[in-house]
Amino acid sequence: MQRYSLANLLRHALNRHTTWAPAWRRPPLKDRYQVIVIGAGGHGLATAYYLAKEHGIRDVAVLESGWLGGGNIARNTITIRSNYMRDASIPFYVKSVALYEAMTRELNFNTMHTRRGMIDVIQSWGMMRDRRRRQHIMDLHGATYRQLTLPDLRRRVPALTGGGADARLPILGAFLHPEAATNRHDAVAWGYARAIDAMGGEIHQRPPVTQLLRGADGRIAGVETPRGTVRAPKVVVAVSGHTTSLTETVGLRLPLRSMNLTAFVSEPVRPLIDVIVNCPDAGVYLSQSDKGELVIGGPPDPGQSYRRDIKQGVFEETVAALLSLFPAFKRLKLLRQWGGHLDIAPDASPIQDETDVPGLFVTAGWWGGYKAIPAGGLTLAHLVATGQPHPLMEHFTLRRFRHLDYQMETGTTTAR
Amino acid sequence: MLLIPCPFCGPRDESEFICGGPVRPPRPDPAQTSDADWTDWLIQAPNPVGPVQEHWWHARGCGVWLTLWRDTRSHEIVAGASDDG
Amino acid sequence: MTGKRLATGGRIDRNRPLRFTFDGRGYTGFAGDTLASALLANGVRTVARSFKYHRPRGVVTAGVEEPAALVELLGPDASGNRQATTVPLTEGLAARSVNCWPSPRFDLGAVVQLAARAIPAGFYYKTFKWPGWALYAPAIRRAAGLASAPDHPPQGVYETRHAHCDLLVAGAGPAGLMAALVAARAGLRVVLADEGVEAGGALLSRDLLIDGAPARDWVAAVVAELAAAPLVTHLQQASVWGYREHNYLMVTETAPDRPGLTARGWRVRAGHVITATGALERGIAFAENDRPGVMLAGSVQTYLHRNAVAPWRRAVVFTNNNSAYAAAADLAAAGIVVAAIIDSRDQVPEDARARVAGLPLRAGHVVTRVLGRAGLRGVCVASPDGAEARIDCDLLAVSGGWNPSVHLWSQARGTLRYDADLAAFLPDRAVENVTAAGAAAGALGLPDALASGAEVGARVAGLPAPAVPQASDLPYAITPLWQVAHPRGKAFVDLQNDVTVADVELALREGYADVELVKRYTTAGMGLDQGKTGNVTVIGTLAQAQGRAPGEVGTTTFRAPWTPVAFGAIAGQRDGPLALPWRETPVTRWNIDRGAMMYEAGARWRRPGYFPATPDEPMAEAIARECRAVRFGVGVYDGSPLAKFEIKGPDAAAFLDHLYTNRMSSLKPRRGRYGLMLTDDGLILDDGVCFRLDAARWLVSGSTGHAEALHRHLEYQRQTSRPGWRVFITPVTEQWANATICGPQARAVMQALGCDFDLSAQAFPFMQLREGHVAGLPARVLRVSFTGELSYEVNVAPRHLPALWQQVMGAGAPHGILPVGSEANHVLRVEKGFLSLAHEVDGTADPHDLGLGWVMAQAKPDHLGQRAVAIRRAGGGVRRELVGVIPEGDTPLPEGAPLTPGGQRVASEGFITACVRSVVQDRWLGLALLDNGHARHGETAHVRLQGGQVIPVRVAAPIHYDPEGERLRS
Amino acid sequence: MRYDVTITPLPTMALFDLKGRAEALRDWAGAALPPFPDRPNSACGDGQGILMWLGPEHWILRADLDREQALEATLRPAEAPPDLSIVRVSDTLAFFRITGPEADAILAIACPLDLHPTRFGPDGASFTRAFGVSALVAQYTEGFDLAVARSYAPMLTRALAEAAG
Ligand SMILES: Cc1cc2nc3c(=O)[nH]c(=O)nc-3n(C[C@H](O)[C@H](O)[C@H](O)COP(=O)(O)OP(=O)(O)OC[C@H]3O[C@@H](n4cnc5c(N)ncnc54)[C@H](O)[C@@H]3O)c2cc1C
Ligand SMILES: NC(=O)c1ccc[n+]([C@@H]2O[C@H](COP(=O)([O-])OP(=O)(O)OC[C@H]3O[C@@H](n4cnc5c(N)ncnc54)[C@H](O)[C@@H]3O)[C@@H](O)[C@H]2O)c1
Ligand SMILES: Cc1cc2nc3c(=O)[nH]c(=O)nc-3n(C[C@H](O)[C@H](O)[C@H](O)COP(=O)(O)O)c2cc1C
Ligand SMILES: [Zn+2]
Repeated sequence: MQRYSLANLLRHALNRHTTWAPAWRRPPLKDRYQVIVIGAGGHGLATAYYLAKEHGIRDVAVLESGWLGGGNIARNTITIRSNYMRDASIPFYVKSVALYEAMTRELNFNTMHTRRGMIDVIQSWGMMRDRRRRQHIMDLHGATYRQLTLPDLRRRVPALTGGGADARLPILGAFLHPEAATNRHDAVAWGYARAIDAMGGEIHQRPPVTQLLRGADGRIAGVETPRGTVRAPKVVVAVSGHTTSLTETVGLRLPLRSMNLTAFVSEPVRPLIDVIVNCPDAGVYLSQSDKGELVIGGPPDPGQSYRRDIKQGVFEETVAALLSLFPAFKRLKLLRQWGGHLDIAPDASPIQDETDVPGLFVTAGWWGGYKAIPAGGLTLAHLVATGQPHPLMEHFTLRRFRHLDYQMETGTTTAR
Repeated sequence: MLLIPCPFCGPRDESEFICGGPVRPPRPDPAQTSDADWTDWLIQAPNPVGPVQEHWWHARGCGVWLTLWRDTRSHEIVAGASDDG
Repeated sequence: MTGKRLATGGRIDRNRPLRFTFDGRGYTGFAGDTLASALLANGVRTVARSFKYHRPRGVVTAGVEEPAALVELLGPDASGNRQATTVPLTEGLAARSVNCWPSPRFDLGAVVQLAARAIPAGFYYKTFKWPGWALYAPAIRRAAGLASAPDHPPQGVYETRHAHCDLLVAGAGPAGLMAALVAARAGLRVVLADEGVEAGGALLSRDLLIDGAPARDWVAAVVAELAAAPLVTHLQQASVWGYREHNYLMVTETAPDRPGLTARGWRVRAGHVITATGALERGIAFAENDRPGVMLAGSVQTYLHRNAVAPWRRAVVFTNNNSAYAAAADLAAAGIVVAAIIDSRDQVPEDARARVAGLPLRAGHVVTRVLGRAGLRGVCVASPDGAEARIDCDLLAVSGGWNPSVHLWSQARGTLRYDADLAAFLPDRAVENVTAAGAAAGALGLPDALASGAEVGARVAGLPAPAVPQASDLPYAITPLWQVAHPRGKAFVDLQNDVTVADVELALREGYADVELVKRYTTAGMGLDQGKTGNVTVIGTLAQAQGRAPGEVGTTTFRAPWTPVAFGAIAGQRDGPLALPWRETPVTRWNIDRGAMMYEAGARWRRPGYFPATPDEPMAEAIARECRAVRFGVGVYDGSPLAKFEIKGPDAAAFLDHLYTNRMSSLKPRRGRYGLMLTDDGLILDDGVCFRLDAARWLVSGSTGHAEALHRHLEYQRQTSRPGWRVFITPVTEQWANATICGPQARAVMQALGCDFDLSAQAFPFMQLREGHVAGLPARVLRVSFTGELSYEVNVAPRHLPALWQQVMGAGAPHGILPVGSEANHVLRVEKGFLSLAHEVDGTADPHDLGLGWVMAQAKPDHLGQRAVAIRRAGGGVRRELVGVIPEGDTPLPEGAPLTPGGQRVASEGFITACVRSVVQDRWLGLALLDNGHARHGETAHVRLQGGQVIPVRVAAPIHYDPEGERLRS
Repeated sequence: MRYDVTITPLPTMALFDLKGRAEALRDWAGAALPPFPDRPNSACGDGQGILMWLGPEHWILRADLDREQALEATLRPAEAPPDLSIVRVSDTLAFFRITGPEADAILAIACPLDLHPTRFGPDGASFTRAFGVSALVAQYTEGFDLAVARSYAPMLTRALAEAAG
């Protein structure tokens, strides 16, 4: 692997950058691997990465129907945080945040991780209760969350001029989660891909997996693609919204629904907000990218959807919420909007398990799962390699549904 | 913004409706159903890449709960509405 | 200014000079100018600095596709990142360049250019890693963003409105006008929207004839006819920016003709849509092609014809297609020396040659390089054999061909095909009800555009295509040329994001081989202009490098908005207090006048939290006062928002038994029962009381915040799961407002009010209902209690509530009656261990956990949620159960605080759901959900706070007061 | 004012919510009801009152408030047979009358209904959504009547005023 560094950059500059090697190879697709990972999104790539790194399993192919990292990892609002509510979830996200912080060095690829912190702006007493609950329980698991005074809030986010005492929903308080971060989503995909390639794994773009194959013994046998059959004793499904459509090809039904979640960016403007601002009562959250545009998100579309497009009703609600708190943004301009299809379980928590089809693994239900990518890959690789759920993920197997043992994370369905 | 055919009102703007999610198979008789089948019925909603039959409530209209078939790839309404659930 | 304006012509009003400032200097232009045309007319060449390299940039185009001339408007209606080409000039306009300091001509940021070679696409992925990104990020962020964000709202207001039509035509060029005209004559309801200041589209930029007269005469006649048609809405300065499903389109009008209105957003539901959005010219990538003075040829025509601006002396035209020949001819006609027409094609069509007879034409030549920095001084031209020559000029008019504007078409998921003849992507198959017409469909010449508009308009109207006016135009022909290789200098494909051909090639070399990856690795097409002039050049460059056809490379995804739209025009009138709806009860005003602290309390109601006796009475004292009034005297609260439904029908009893966990069919008339409703997966949906009014009528009440969810649930069950049952549901929340009189003195107050029914405990016991008169007003009185005290919920018509309220306050005065807010109610219910869904139900608890196992009528046949609760319990998992907690040491327990084994820093075993200062026990009392809590009464458990503080609590039954319920039955 | 309209809050009206089969209602109420409208989302009046057909088996009877007692006495909600539902809902809706040459502009701001005369006749009446909440729109001679739940009346007053400018 060609190392990336300032010195190398300058060296290549002398050659007008004509001497850079490809970040990953484009090897021919073999007909057999030790493990097939379907989906070159964050979770699929992270799984392949940790299979090689932690378990020495390098004969891995990641098969991606579109372009590398073009799924939700290309379209999420990059909020990385661990301010969850339940004992089962928090340690997992704490781990994930820590892995993200180490990622740039680990991958020798700058993911531009910035611990900018997240502020939750509270406008109802119910939400205040919810956040106070997080404050204490997060502490048990090593995550921090602390209340800000209103003057502190206004000082940290000067653009937040709405929500005063006479506002429709006055701001009652705010909480700061300092570990929260943003980074460059594409860099995460590319950095993993390059590292996987360097360790011997393969990434294949644009062969969609059309079908899973089951052997006579009932075990998974491989996958079908337009480029032919590819066999493997272990197959990982990491395709977010498309999980059920793939698993149903071997008659496996999963408790998941696919929804379209959307985001939009404003025109790029000079630095204005240096923290992620989340307004769960209003129903909007935003942060400013290094390039200057505000990255803004809201709730999902009503109903299931595979259309990566924004619905006007949802969009207008989000904009009205945004302007109620940032009235000066009326003149700010919308630059682009898009969507992504996520899958969600009845309890809105993830599913990571070996399925009833032996050798077939799923990682799914990642509603706010960008933040979960490194830990999700770590735990799934563990499961695939050892056959045992990783301790951080043991509450999130499919078994919980047998007794409707929901792992309910309330308050996490609007702002991710 | 869908244009939803209401059997009572005719085509109406989606903003008058509330989505009720996919239509599931009829509720089984609990006395005749195993626990496993019951939980499957409860948690496994149809999730097709293509037409899904779903419920919509004309909450800001005539109050009908209607069903229609909507293609989840395009939002196209591929089969008409009925109010018979 | 002399010499830079043509003496005649143009759509400017020479009698209306307008003064404006740019970067602090004063200039003059004319009505009809854009900021860009006025700057050109004043000889201003450098308008902005580029995003990454801080290179000087000038005006490149004349419209929404402008990649370079970005400015910030100042003053009361300031806005940033505006294209100078789309800002109509107004008197007093003040603007400044973006991204430079101290000025665009001398910009300190330009030192980056020295390092330009070290910062190719993606350089930051490779660097700034040590010791950590955090060290560099602040400095890099400071360089971001071009203009500043507006720091105050505009003076005017915004509006959004709905429109419905048979046909929406996007674009009022010849094709769109023709289509709208034909449809209007056929009697269709038509909306015609065009983003330009005036209709005419490309006709405004050219000197073509229609029916032998100047084309603008035809435009004027069509506009007049459309204005007179009653079913036509014609909007100018109206951008059609979003194409949503089911032919729902978003249009923003930026200059609506109403006082005080800043912009108007239209939501148009159209039976059919015609995208007559024209075509946009693209550039060619060659070295230093971003220098001020390099412009697109068609835009040069716009400045000549629309603005009568001609600040140039010597022009070179560089093209690969016919359209620039018209530009060359127009330049010459305006008296500008056309030093050369450089055509990359070896064979130039005869009709094109004829158009420029007498002008020097060099076929098979290319421009390799631009000379001059802030101002163009000349170009280097290479002949087919590679010999380079220099030609002096102050304008290079470039045409790399035309891209039909397929954005709206693509937003509507219509497919595209690459047309090799036109070297462009064209609309292929439609998905929505949409047709492309004119240049947007590839009909690039005027006669074709007119014919196509007429044909499509007629088709929508169901008529044969009518005859179209006579016109002629130079036919379009192109041989694509995407880039000219040159060893030195930067050849830009995206001027806004400073992306060069070398960047695209680097991306390919490093494996970012997909057009989508190229976009993201280089950021090409991600600027304000979304690559309108450059994206297809990137595709062509990629195709060439990969030896593929552009059609195989494909486009990136076209997304809304077509051009940036102000957020204000999207939210419209939803502003200030109207951001969200709000609701008032008949005594909301009274509460506010009484000094209540009001807050949002679910379902958009604003309710009193508590009533401070004086403005500075502490909250805790006010609450305690109100609580004592209820416990020891009497209080009254406004329970109007409580959800209420009348349910009737032959099957109502069975229906209710299906919905509630307990049996309601066994109730006798005028009696009620507390009940829980579950969802079918066994979680708690709502709680409330259910009364039977008479044999077939019931009154169901639910919690305020769940009113709509409950209504939805009731109707859903009625209509979908039990459609055969005859049940009628009528919401009556708003028909019955109430004053709930509670406390030991409640009966005395009721007596003083005067009731026409017996109030004694025997005659009117707990959980019964009476209809009659209270204080002379028709009323429905319920003996329910959410406070644990004797309580009468007096329901009257809202129009009567203010009167009733006054009388209650009067009748209660001798007993010291107080109005009671939600906070006191909370204290009182915690003392009693009454459930509050918002506190005790967090998505896992079932009725047994909450000590409400008795509402699970086991003998009852199947009701919603019954089976799920059984399945969940059969799992044998540890249950979190509701308990009372009494803090040892009498300290408050933060609501939400976890309980952990021994107070250690380990996973929790429960949490505090509520904690209040009890007025009856004069100490802190709480409720908690605790693992196996029901079996742990009497034990000590531990609350652990952030920071490590541990508070031991005694676990008790979740009822701290009057466990037998004698008081509420009294 | 941006728009040439007049907005007038109307006094409380007598309103009865009627559910059940039309024949059964007619049998029960007799002459107390105006003729039943023959199309969904339309209204029929008889000088005494107006009957609006607003949903399947769902009508609202609207009359002047001074007829409330008399109507209640004839309709006898408490005694109606089980397969009919009659509920007095007079206080439930607050009405606003919007008239003037640009009344349709205000309605277009308020609600998504297509109120063009070819789509919404002179007897049109329908529930829809206005300014985000459920609302009843009825055609009136020179404009429209718009009604929302009473609790939203202060909000609607303000929204209408701002829309009109
Ligand atoms: C608008 C939006 C905002 C979000 N904001 C946040 C946030 O702020 N914080 C956060 O933590 N999370 C957020 N998320 C969620 C997060 O993006 C996802 O949970 C996470 O990225 C999903 O995991 P993934 O990256 O593996 O999925 P993806 O990136 O979607 O990967 C799945 C891949 O599988 C491929 N695939 C699908 N079918 C097949 C097939 N048959 N064969 C081969 N390949 C296939 C897809 O093309 C795709 O590349 C957001 C999501 C969206 C849409
Ligand atoms: N012969 C050539 O070389 C050549 C090449 C290109 C264009 N043309 C010209 O193209 C013309 C074709 O006419 P036409 O009517 O198809 O195109 P047009 O360019 O004349 O008109 C399109 C109009 O649509 C507007 N528009 C585009 N997108 C819009 C949106 N989203 N919302 C609102 N408005 C939008 C544009 O501003 C413009 O006014 C001919 O007159 C010809 O002069 C000629
Ligand atoms: C964090 C983030 C920032 C983005 N910033 C920009 C931007 O500055 N300009 C832009 O055009 N698109 C931006 N995008 C959107 C992408 O262009 C694109 O819309 C998104 O990756 C979804 O892909 P698609 O639109 O091709 O389906 C951004 C996306 C994300 C997730
Ligand atoms: Zn309807």
